[in-house]
Amino acid sequence: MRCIRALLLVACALGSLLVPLAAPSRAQGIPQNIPRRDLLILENPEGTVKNAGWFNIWAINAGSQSNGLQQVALDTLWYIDPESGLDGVWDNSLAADKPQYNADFTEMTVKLRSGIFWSDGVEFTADDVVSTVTTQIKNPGMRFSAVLASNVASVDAPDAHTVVFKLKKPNSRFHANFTVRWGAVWILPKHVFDKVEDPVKFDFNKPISLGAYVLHSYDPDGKWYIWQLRDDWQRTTLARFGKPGPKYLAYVDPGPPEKRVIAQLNHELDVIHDIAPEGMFALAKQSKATRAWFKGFPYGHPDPTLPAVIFNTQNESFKNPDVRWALALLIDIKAVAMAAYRGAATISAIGVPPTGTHPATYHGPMEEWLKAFEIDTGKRKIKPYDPAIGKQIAEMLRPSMGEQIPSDPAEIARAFGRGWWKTDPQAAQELLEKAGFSKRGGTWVTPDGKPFSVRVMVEGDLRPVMTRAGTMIVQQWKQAGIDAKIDVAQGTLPTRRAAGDFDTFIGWSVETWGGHQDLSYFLDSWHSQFVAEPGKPQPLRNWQRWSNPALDKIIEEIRTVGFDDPKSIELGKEYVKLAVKEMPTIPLMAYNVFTAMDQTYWTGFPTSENSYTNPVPNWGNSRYMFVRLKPSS
Amino acid sequence: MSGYLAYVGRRLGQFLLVVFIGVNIAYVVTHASPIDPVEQSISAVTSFGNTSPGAIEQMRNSLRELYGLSGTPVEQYLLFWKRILRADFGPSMSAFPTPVGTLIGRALPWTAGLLAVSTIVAWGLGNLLGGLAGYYRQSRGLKLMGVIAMGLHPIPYYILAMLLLIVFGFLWPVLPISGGSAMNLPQTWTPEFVLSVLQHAILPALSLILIGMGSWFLGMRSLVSNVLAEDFVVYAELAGVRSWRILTSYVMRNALVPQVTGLAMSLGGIFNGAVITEKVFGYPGLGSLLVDAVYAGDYGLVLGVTTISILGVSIGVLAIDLLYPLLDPRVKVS
Amino acid sequence: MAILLRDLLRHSPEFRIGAVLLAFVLLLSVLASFSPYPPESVYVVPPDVPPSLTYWFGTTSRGQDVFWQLSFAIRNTLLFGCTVALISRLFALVIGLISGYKGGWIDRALMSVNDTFIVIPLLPILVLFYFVMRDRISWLMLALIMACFGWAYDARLIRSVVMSLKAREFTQTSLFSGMSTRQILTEEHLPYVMPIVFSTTMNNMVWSIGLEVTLAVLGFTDINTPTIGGMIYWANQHTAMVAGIWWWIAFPTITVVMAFIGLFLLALSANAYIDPRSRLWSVGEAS
Amino acid sequence: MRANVQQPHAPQDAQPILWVRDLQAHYRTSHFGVRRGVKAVDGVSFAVRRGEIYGLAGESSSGKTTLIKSIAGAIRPPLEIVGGSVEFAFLPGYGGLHRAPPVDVARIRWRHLSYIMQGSMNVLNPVRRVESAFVDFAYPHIGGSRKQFEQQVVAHLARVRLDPSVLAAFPHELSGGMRQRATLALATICRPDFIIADEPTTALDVVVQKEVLGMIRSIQRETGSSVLFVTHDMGVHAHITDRLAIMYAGRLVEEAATAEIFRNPLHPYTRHLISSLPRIGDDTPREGLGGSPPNLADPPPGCRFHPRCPLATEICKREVPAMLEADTGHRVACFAVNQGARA
Repeated sequence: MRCIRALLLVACALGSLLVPLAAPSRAQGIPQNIPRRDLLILENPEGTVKNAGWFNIWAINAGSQSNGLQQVALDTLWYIDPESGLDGVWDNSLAADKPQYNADFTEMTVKLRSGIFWSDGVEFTADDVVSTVTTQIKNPGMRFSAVLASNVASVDAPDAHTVVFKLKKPNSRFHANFTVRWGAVWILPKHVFDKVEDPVKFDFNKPISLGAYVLHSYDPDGKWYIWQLRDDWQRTTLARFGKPGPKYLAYVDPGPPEKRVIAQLNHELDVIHDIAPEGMFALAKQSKATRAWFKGFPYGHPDPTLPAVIFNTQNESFKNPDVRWALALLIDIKAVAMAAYRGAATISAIGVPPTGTHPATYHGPMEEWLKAFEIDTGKRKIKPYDPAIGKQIAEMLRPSMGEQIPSDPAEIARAFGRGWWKTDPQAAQELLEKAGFSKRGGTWVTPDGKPFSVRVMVEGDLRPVMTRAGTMIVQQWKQAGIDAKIDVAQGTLPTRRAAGDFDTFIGWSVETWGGHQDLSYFLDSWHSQFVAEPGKPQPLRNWQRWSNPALDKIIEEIRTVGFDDPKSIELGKEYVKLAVKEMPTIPLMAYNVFTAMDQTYWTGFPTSENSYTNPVPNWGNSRYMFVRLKPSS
Repeated sequence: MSGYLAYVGRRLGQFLLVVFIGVNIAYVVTHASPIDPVEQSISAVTSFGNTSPGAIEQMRNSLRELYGLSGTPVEQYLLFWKRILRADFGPSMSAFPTPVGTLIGRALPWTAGLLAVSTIVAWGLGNLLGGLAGYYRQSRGLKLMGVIAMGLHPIPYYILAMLLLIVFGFLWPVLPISGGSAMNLPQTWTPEFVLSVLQHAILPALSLILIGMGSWFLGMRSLVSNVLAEDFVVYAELAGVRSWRILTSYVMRNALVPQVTGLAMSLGGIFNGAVITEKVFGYPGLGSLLVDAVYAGDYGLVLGVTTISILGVSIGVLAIDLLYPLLDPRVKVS
Repeated sequence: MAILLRDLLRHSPEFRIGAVLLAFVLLLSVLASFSPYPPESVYVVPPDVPPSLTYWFGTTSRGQDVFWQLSFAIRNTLLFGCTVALISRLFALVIGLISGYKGGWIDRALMSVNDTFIVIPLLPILVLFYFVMRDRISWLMLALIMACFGWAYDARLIRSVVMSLKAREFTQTSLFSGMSTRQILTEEHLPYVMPIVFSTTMNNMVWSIGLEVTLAVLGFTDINTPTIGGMIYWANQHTAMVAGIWWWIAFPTITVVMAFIGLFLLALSANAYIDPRSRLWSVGEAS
Repeated sequence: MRANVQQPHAPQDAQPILWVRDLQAHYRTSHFGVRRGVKAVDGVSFAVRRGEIYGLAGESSSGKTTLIKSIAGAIRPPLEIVGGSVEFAFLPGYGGLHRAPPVDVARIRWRHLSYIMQGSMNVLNPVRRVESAFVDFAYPHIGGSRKQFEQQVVAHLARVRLDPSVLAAFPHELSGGMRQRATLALATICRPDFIIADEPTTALDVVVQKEVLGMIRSIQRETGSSVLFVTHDMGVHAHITDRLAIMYAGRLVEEAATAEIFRNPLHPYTRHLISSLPRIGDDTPREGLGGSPPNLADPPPGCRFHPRCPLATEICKREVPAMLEADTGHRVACFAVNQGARA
């Protein structure tokens, strides 16, 4: 009797909680009042945007970039596609043509398209480009201020559709600043910013678009942004490729990986930016409609980014290339690929990502050289390259993955990579001994008698795959008698990376255009002129702080040849050979991004068979995807 | 009465002291952080884009200037207090130039709403059921409740939240699993919006209540069994006072005194936010704001949130001390 | 002692269930010493195998045997929780008793310190501490920090109980009969305070282990040492919940719940045995 | 001393209001394997008449408290009524409160049967004002408007010489005497037919004790209630009770008008109790009683007093003496006395 009363009470309390349930609440994860068939929902990997109402992308780090702003609302002169592109890799966007340099690369002339309009009806002209440069130079607190100020002596618009940049010093790659690889210097609306007192403190809300979409609405709490196709979309650069399919785009924060999977299974998230390999497998298994870059294993899109073991070469232990080589030879890349990506990795032995056009330009042609490459262990000469490792990974996976694993050698090379360094503990031992290290009671000791300890810094759950690779490598080094330890830096990684406060870390100092063979995108920053003193902050991207006179020579030569000059490929190969000999970083594999696309509402996503662009939705380049998307019938 | 006033005065002094020390510790600790906000900003800007290394140093300097990090430590400390006393936390660095106050102002109502309601409901339900369970010891239903409370209590919150999410968002998808209200619904006080907010709050609140109820339940149950043996309870029973009356006015009223203390502190503590709830349910709030700020090395924002939290908890503690003599008249104030 | 245990075992069903649960958990944690695999090694067994006769609790996506991982994890986690609870209980008891009994400026001074510990938000401090200590942070160190922050709340609770005890007649009687403060506190007040200490110990352990899991979920954990939080961290990294590797999450959770229910029942029956008042109840329930 | 003994106030022939017949109340514990049965009340029979103050005396742990708990129906495990019956005139037919329907019990509590508890310190809810106790305890029985009730309470408090301001006070703010008078007022405000008073004056100092006793007496006279007055203090019994029963180790050993008991104690135990009362001008050393009260878990066979009894014979060790009337209204359970009486 009493017990019944008590239970009744509980029931009432719980019942009152659940009253709002009475309302039908299916499909809560999608925007209200917008027909689903007109809407594409994409993940913005920035997560929740703190400063949701801030659209001034030209201020440093004030608001979101990839909430749709850079993908669909802004535009700039050129795009280079990391894949093959809709109409070739190079796309003249706001520019009518490729950049025209003078002979000594001190002047760049740009011809602009006409008939392109801002979403408020104002025509885009050369003045906008000039203003983009001058406004930022004037305000040091703006994002591209420093880079423009250090390059541009003056910028003029001789007519409404021509811009002439006069450069402070020769720079054959100046146009790269206005060329989208993920992002670039976006063109700002002069007619808006001219009226603003302090452009650093201006929120640009509501934003005026130059791209095909305008802001429809956004969450003041920063969890979603909805963009709407412009009525005058034909007056934008994207119109050359046809009408974009989705009338509305929603860039949302779908939460932790589990929720992303659930959201896609509920068909409430069309494009997942990235998830753990296991999440991808689960999606592939549970949803017929889900498609990734590769139809089957290894699914993920290889970004033109090269995760590697990056040494702090200013650290006494890692100054000697023999030590770096020894550590490389202790790695079993197959186990690392398994641990990091469950095998769904595209390995690379050389310092160029195995993605886009690079395998054809570098990996393939250089394979013979790699096979012949020898290192001197002090006792003997060995040929460390094993061309069969990619194939071995494929074979390893075949029993469990079956049909999904390609059997065509070319396909295998494309999906899993070619060769890598054969694990060779003997050679590693000889190399370490050559470098003056010695083994005492099963553990290695440095030449000055201290235990050889290597900390491997990883970012933790911010980059799960890197963390997993790092723990595997630590295990392998430990087994060889090195005092290796994982060091989870979490959010401190950028600070520590810049400060050189690490032994080694798993990350990347190599990023390329992907669709274009030119390596200066990252290589220019490897010049010794930028290497900081120990203890001083290192500017990007030479985190290994490696300097080498031969490298400087290569870089200086690249600076003098044109962007499309075939000679730059030869110079690129020179760099690859030098980096193989010196091993300043141990290249591991491509950064495979598991972008999962749900074809329930939309089809025509970019895939490896139809590789017209990068599907990874935070890339500025992903805008090309929208013109190819068609509603599913 | 003047004794009580003197007590209030002394207690207020102690309150101010605690807040002052607390804020100072928070200041020192956040500034001891090895994360450099300038470096984090630069990394955020340049991690994808194409920036030449030569420009970084210049960017670094202008950011240092912009973020107000160029002064000496003493100047910065004084500036901090000058601002705090005007209830201004300065600009956030990771969302420059948006004021910290604006960011907190956005997140606070969500956090306060969700956590206050679920804390109070968990407290009320937990105590009521715990009280019943302590009083009606033979009831099978309440014994079962005890077992459930014991079992729910130690489940790691994250797991419970995820389970709820999978059950109500996937296996039986009847409840929204993300956000504070439906997408594309203007945040104005329309019935539609209010309903949406309530719907979105169900799962996060339920998870917090299920986890939170356990300790109140178990605490109350044991407190009640202590009180039951007291003479005044036996006497009231002999006097034929109705058992409901005995349970509420005699047993619970006495057992509640320490529980009220706990409630006040829990309510003060809600300003810390609930990071995991916010993370799992994508609920807006202070918790993720705080963790993001720590990541970004955004001292201003960290200090803003911690100061609010310090104030919240201190007020909770102060309230207990001032109310305690009223709750338990036996306690002398002096 | 042996007789006491025998009596408890024979006649208190709570104690029996609690003892069985806890014995299982303890056995599991003791087994850690006999694990065939070192705790941090990965890919030592085939990954993602569901529970079977070979792998009782299945294997993780990292190629670890869940059973052996769990045995390390539960050992470390229990040690962690006990350490935090023990140290913080000591602080809480001493400060709560003295502050509540003595009153006056001692109370005010102690409560100022106490309140400062209460008001400082713990999570950012732990995160920043993690950033400073990096990989030198061990579970013992984390336990010490958390113990430093885990006592204040309960010290206040104990203080309030002592304050109302102080107003009761028996305190006055003891005072007049010439007992010293220490005697009054330990002989007269402590018995009343002990049940609170017991129940706060449970809460404190739940709190500290919960916080360890929270830190792990946020990624601030020593991923080299397996703990319950560490297991959940790695399971998360491999999206085990949606990938269908439920055993990676379920067994650690069940074990934690078992450990706590076990502890709880033991404390309950021990309390009943010690406290003569609750004797009457236990009989009432039996009849 | 004997002059102190009050003359019986109630008419000798008044109808009983309470019959206790062969009441057996045992504590049965089974605590962690140790089974124990304590025969705290073992076959007690007596009756209380209307309008009289019936005293119950005995050492501590003689079973007095258990007896009145059983009578008051405050039966919680491990206490169990094993046999016998308790019958109130105002609740006939059930044989004890513990057997009556809860609704009926609730109806008679405080209206017909009230209780003054031992140790006034903790009998009032410490966190509520005294007034609330009156409201909770008495208002449901008295009814009427709240205002009338308040007036009635104030008037009643005046009888125990308490200022109405105590109503607004918390229990801990009152002195021991005030608190006891407040509980006295609380127990008597409904003019109950029967009041159980369990050591109501024990914790008070002598002056206050006397005052309170006086009040109990005067209120009892005014309301015509019956009182079951329990204390170990023979002096108090002499002062207030009309009839007196002596309890030893769970059984009654003697019962008579109070004056009769003091004048002519028959049972050796009663004699011992009375002889150990202090007397003015008497310096003769008290002869002590050897031994100590028996363990009720394992009481001696036969007469429970026999191990300590100076008159014990063989029969005392084997058989239980019955309560027999030795004189009109004077019952005693002792082989030696009863034989003598018969002889």
